[in-house]
Amino acid sequence: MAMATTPPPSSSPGSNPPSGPTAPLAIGAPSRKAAPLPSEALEIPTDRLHSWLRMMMLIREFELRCMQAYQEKKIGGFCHVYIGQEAVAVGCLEALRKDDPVVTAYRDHGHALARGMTAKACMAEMFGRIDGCAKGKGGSMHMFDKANHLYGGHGIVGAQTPLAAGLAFATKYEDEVIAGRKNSRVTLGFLGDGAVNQGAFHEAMNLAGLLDLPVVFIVENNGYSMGTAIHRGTTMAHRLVAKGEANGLDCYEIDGMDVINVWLKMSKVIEKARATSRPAFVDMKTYRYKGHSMSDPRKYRTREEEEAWDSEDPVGRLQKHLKDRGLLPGETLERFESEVRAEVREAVAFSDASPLTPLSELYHDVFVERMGPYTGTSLPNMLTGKQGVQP
Amino acid sequence: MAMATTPPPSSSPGSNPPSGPTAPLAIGAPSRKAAPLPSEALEIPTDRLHSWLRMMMLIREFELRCMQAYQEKKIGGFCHVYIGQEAVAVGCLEALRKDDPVVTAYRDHGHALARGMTAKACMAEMFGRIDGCAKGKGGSMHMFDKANHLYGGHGIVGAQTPLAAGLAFATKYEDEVIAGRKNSRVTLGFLGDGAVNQGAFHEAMNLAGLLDLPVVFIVENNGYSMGTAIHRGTTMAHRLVAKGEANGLDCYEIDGMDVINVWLKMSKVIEKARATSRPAFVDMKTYRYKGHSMSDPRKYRTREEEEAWDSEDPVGRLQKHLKDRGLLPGETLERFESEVRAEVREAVAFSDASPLTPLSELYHDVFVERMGPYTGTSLPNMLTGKQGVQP
Amino acid sequence: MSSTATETPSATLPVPPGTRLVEFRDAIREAMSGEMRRDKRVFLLGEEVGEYNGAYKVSRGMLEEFGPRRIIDTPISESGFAGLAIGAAMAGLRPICEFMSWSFSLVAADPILNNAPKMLYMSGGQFGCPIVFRGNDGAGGQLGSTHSGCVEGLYSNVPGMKIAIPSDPYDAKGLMVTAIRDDDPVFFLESERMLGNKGPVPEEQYSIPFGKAIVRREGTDCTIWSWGRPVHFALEAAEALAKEGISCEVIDGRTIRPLDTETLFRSVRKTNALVVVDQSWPFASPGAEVAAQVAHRCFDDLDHPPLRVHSDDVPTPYASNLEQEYLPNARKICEAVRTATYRA
Amino acid sequence: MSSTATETPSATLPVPPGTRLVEFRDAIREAMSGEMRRDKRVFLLGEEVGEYNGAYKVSRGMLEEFGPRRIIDTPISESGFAGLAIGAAMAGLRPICEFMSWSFSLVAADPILNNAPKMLYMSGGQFGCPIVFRGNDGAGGQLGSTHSGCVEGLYSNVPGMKIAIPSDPYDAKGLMVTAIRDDDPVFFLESERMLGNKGPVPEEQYSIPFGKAIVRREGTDCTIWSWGRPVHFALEAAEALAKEGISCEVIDGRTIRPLDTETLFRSVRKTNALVVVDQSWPFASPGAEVAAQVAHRCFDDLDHPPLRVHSDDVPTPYASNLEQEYLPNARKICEAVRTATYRA
Ligand SMILES: Cc1ncc(C[n+]2csc(CCOP(=O)(O)OP(=O)(O)O)c2C)c(N)n1
Ligand SMILES: Cc1ncc(C[n+]2csc(CCOP(=O)(O)OP(=O)(O)O)c2C)c(N)n1
Ligand SMILES: [Mg+2]
Ligand SMILES: [Mg+2]
Repeated sequence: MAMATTPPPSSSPGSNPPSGPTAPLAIGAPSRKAAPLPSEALEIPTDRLHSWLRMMMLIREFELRCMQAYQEKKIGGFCHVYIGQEAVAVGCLEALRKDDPVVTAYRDHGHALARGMTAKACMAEMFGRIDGCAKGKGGSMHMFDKANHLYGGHGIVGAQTPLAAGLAFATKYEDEVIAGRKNSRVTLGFLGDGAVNQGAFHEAMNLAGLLDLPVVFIVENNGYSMGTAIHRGTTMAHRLVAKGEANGLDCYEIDGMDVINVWLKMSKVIEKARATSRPAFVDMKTYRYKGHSMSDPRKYRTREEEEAWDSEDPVGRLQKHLKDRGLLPGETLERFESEVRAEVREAVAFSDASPLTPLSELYHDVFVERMGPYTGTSLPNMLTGKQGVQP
Repeated sequence: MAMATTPPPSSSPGSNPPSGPTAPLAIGAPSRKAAPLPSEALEIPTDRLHSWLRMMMLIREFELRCMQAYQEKKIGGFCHVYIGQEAVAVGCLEALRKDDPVVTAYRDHGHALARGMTAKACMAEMFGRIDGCAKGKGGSMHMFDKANHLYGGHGIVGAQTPLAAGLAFATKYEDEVIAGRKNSRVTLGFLGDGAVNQGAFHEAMNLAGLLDLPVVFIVENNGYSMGTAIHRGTTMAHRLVAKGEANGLDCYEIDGMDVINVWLKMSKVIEKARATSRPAFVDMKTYRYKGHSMSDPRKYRTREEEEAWDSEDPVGRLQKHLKDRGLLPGETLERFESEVRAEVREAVAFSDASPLTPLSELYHDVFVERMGPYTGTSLPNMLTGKQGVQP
Repeated sequence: MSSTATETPSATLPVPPGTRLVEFRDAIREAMSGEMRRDKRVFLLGEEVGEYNGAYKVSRGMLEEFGPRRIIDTPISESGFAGLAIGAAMAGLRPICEFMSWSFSLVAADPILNNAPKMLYMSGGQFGCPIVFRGNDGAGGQLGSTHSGCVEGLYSNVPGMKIAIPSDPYDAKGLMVTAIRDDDPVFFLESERMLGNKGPVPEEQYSIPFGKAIVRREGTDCTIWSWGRPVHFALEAAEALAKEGISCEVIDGRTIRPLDTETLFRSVRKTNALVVVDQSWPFASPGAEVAAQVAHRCFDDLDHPPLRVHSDDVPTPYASNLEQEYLPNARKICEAVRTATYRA
Repeated sequence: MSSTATETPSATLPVPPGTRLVEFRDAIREAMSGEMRRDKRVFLLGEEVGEYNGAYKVSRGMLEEFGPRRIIDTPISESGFAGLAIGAAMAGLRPICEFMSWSFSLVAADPILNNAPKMLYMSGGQFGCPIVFRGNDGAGGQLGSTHSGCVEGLYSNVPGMKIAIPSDPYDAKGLMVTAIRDDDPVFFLESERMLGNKGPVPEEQYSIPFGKAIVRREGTDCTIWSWGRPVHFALEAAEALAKEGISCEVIDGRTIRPLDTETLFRSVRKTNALVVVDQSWPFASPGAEVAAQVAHRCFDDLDHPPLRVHSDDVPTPYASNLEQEYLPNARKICEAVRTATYRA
């Protein structure tokens, strides 16, 4: 007849003040104490570290040019840049095998590039051109890349988390049920901290736990969902792992501003999931340096807070680390800088030059079996489901 | 750079065996060790205990007659009886004030009766008669009773849990925002253990936690959702309170087979919620003695398991408690027996005699503003939204 | 093996002795089991589909044959397991995802409507979703307001998926085979009210093409177009009307999307009158679509405007008498046909 | 104060100098704030409605005026907060529940479709749901497949609720006031594309009755029926067609449910032709409903069958050129009207 009472911590986390004016509730400065990197860090080959740096710089440059192209109205719709979070995508995806599935939310350019999509295909997609990864039909929020096992880019908050469970289910099923060998692949499912509040994520975690799915849910905890500081929208924000623990998942908190740290930790998390075929939950602490999307003046946080996070810049941190170890000569850094600038410039030029997606594409890809060409009429010519037939 | 690893208990809870035949996974015998009731139990007036016993007996008798009426096809649709769980509704609702809102799932006859609905109104509803609590339009799963602050009876698993949060929001808002006084009411939201797997419940808990809502979520943990033993459908089934803790709720495990225990514990839980205006989560251990609905042969559990729970019968337990204390003379028990039998018999006779709901009711209650009488045509006469107008 | 419309035994034809008669629920299972034997990528998931043998016993015995890796009992998490199935389909598996009732699919509306049918499109053709969602649809069993939805009324508005809705065991098997083999998302609507119906069903797997309606009864005075369970009400009405000298052509659409407008228009051009019988609510329904398309394409052939018989435009009542009146039924169909043929 | 249809300034009328011009978004807010001042039971909840002033700035300044107890920022939990709002409405409050986009309401489809509109019915009249769900609906801003839904295509099938869809600031305010005062669930559809549009709006609260369409332009050759944003495309088309000598009567339905069939039929009986312009997908849409009803009730008055202009029957593309072609537009409307009036 046990009565297990678990009162919440005295200042009940995330509960709004019952009345009175809302003071801006900032997530505050980074709580991380710069702990020394473990000795394993020193074993990572320099060219590997260089490739990470170059990729992070590429993403940064790419995103800056996206913002510019958005101002120039070359990119439309919603556009969410990844600046500040580069170490997460790069560190996580570098710890992955090439055929491990990846799925993420709408803030997806960084994942696409780190997963191997060309800057050209990614940029042309946002320019609405035929050479975009999805022929200009998906847009910024829907980066898909089959060759690189990237299953999107999903716009509905949280909706990708059951998909992640499904991808893990599929690889395991393919290995164990169809091929009769041990599961070999791990799925990474990225989500924002705001997505933790979607019921679908809890269902996905429960399913992953029940079915022993090799999936790692990575909460890219940048402290905000749009203008909502995490503790204003999420209970237990000070210990987000409680959400994973409630489903029996392996839970981790990881500093996501240091790519070496991310890679080291995630390598272990991923390999454990691969070996045990058990799901995991990662509270990946990071920060979004820019606004939520292109139209966000960031009034919900202070300049001081933003400045405090500046010193955490993942690109700068890796550069400093390499410089401190004498592994980044000035000319190497300059080469990277000019290379990524050129690569992104070419991506923009390529996208400018790429043809507009032809109107005939409007009617393609609705079904695997094509529905016939665009007929130029507004009458419901698709309703019969036949090859371009007009009754 | 802390790495909080929380590995799940070695036999990962609720995870299905990765392959091989599924052995029937039973929830097993009641784990409760018969702990002595606290001395407070002795302070409860005898007539109060008698009224609880009588109510539990009434529910039991009512449900048995429902089963019979269902066989006789007087009741249609789905019908879920409450036999075995009587102590939960009676103990919880007796700990509540009359104007505290209550909302529950589809296994709702017990809550309706314990909340004050007459057996007549409840039975007539299932008979599809005009004297039913919802004029025969709701049925077994949708018992509503405005006078008794019962907000349904809801058929979609988990859907009532955000409603519970909303009811708590409303009472608090009424008190604090409109009337300018301290919150005075607590909402009880009942759900089954299977409903814990619905994302909506997690959203409801998170909202309740954030908004400091005076709501108590009572998981009537009878070990099964239909044929699914709890650990087959729910991670952390051995420590369900983890789900509440993940949202910073006050969490409790309560033996729900003993009405005195339920009342004592729930009185405290409810009064704490009233005083602090904080939500709570209760893992209320109980057992459903009959099948899920009328067509369930219960092949998913063993006779031994069922028998082990027989001795926990909440009606029998209270009778024994009273007898042991010399508070239940044979004639009192007999009187209760004949009273509840008569009451239910009358409810059946009343329902048999109550007129079928007239066809005109088909078109009423669609909108608060009536839509006019039934016109006897199948043409879409409602589409204009006007008073029975046919263009 | 594929079967054309004309080979299909009609519900009204006498069954030759020795014909293999199979229950609707078993016909669905035969299709699923047959496909699972043929293709290891196919699996079934849903609430109570395994150990419990399915809430409506459609999957009875499948756990025994295929084991728990391919017959997967899920928690009550429609949004989660439908999304899981979609992810699995993107990765190349071919899930059959059971909703115990389509009414419960509303909690999974986002994955099934805003995700699966758009995946191919928004990925520019890269990721299809070969998935079948199936379960009980429609009212009739006194299940009350929240359990009686006809989701075709809501969901058929959405492009990118197909909707099959069989009216007899033969079609149930053939359409389910097609659904599982289809490379796109298919919504397969079963009626719990018909699961016990028996009909002739060949033992082998066969497929019935989508978008091919079947004439259940030939006639000359009025076309009655329907799908699923109300086809039987239409046949009942046609029988009664025949006695009044009104000859009805009853057509079973078999799929709502694609819609076989060819057969539809051909029949209306012959009979010059249409009554569409659709179990969903009237407003913006498949029935409205059929009426609007016929009005458009057969305008000069029509002697009377298309009429529609639906469930009434109110939430589903529990009480049996109200529910029976609420549903489309033979009486309402007869009234509509008499009006459409000016015999009212 | 209530205003009749004829008092309403039409979008095409010149605005007298000194007229108070208000943005669409501000008109909605004026209605909400006005009602919140009048009735303490009214409150607003949704994502980013408070501190952020609304994703589209509709609720700008409301937190300041009404405080955090009545302007409630919610987490991204549409199912949870819509359900919470419904519970609060059952208990007597009058919530305004914002979906940042109606596309996101799919994760809340169960509470908003299977619960709120049925509550009164299944409780036998005991518990109504006086609630307004509102937010951005429809495509046009290159938001891609998952963010561009026209939910009226899906949701209007459901009885028990009302759907208002204003096309200008005046109506936005008047219809919102009516929505908040209504005792039943109201779905209020705004177009993000129009939020910056300005128009004359009186300062005081006024209400526009539901189910009363408004004639935006009188004409004799063809009725163009529409709702919401496409009303402007229809007016653009009418202007162009006038130069060709085709006189169109453009009617703005204002609400989809209830549907003002009286005004609709009256106009069609005058013009003898109908083009309905509906931004949702064609299949089983409100446009199909209008076409079917007109075909039925005005059969003998029609010189040509009703025609429909919709968004194309495909998921919404991102690329701007595709999206513009996908949407109903003046060109498509002109083509349809020419066909309907035999001037093609
Ligand atoms: C179901 C749903 N609700 C609302 C939105 C609108 N929305 C888009 S992004 C966003 C914030 C998400 O924040 P978070 O998950 O923390 O990701 P971040 O933007 O920080 O990467 C919101 C509310 C949406 N896309 N889907
Ligand atoms: C969303 C949804 N999915 C499925 C169902 C079908 N269903 C009705 S009751 C039930 C089992 C619920 O079990 P539990 O919550 O433990 O309640 P209990 O029956 O034990 O009281 C299921 C699956 C439903 N009503 N709603
Ligand atoms: Mg975030
Ligand atoms: Mg249970």
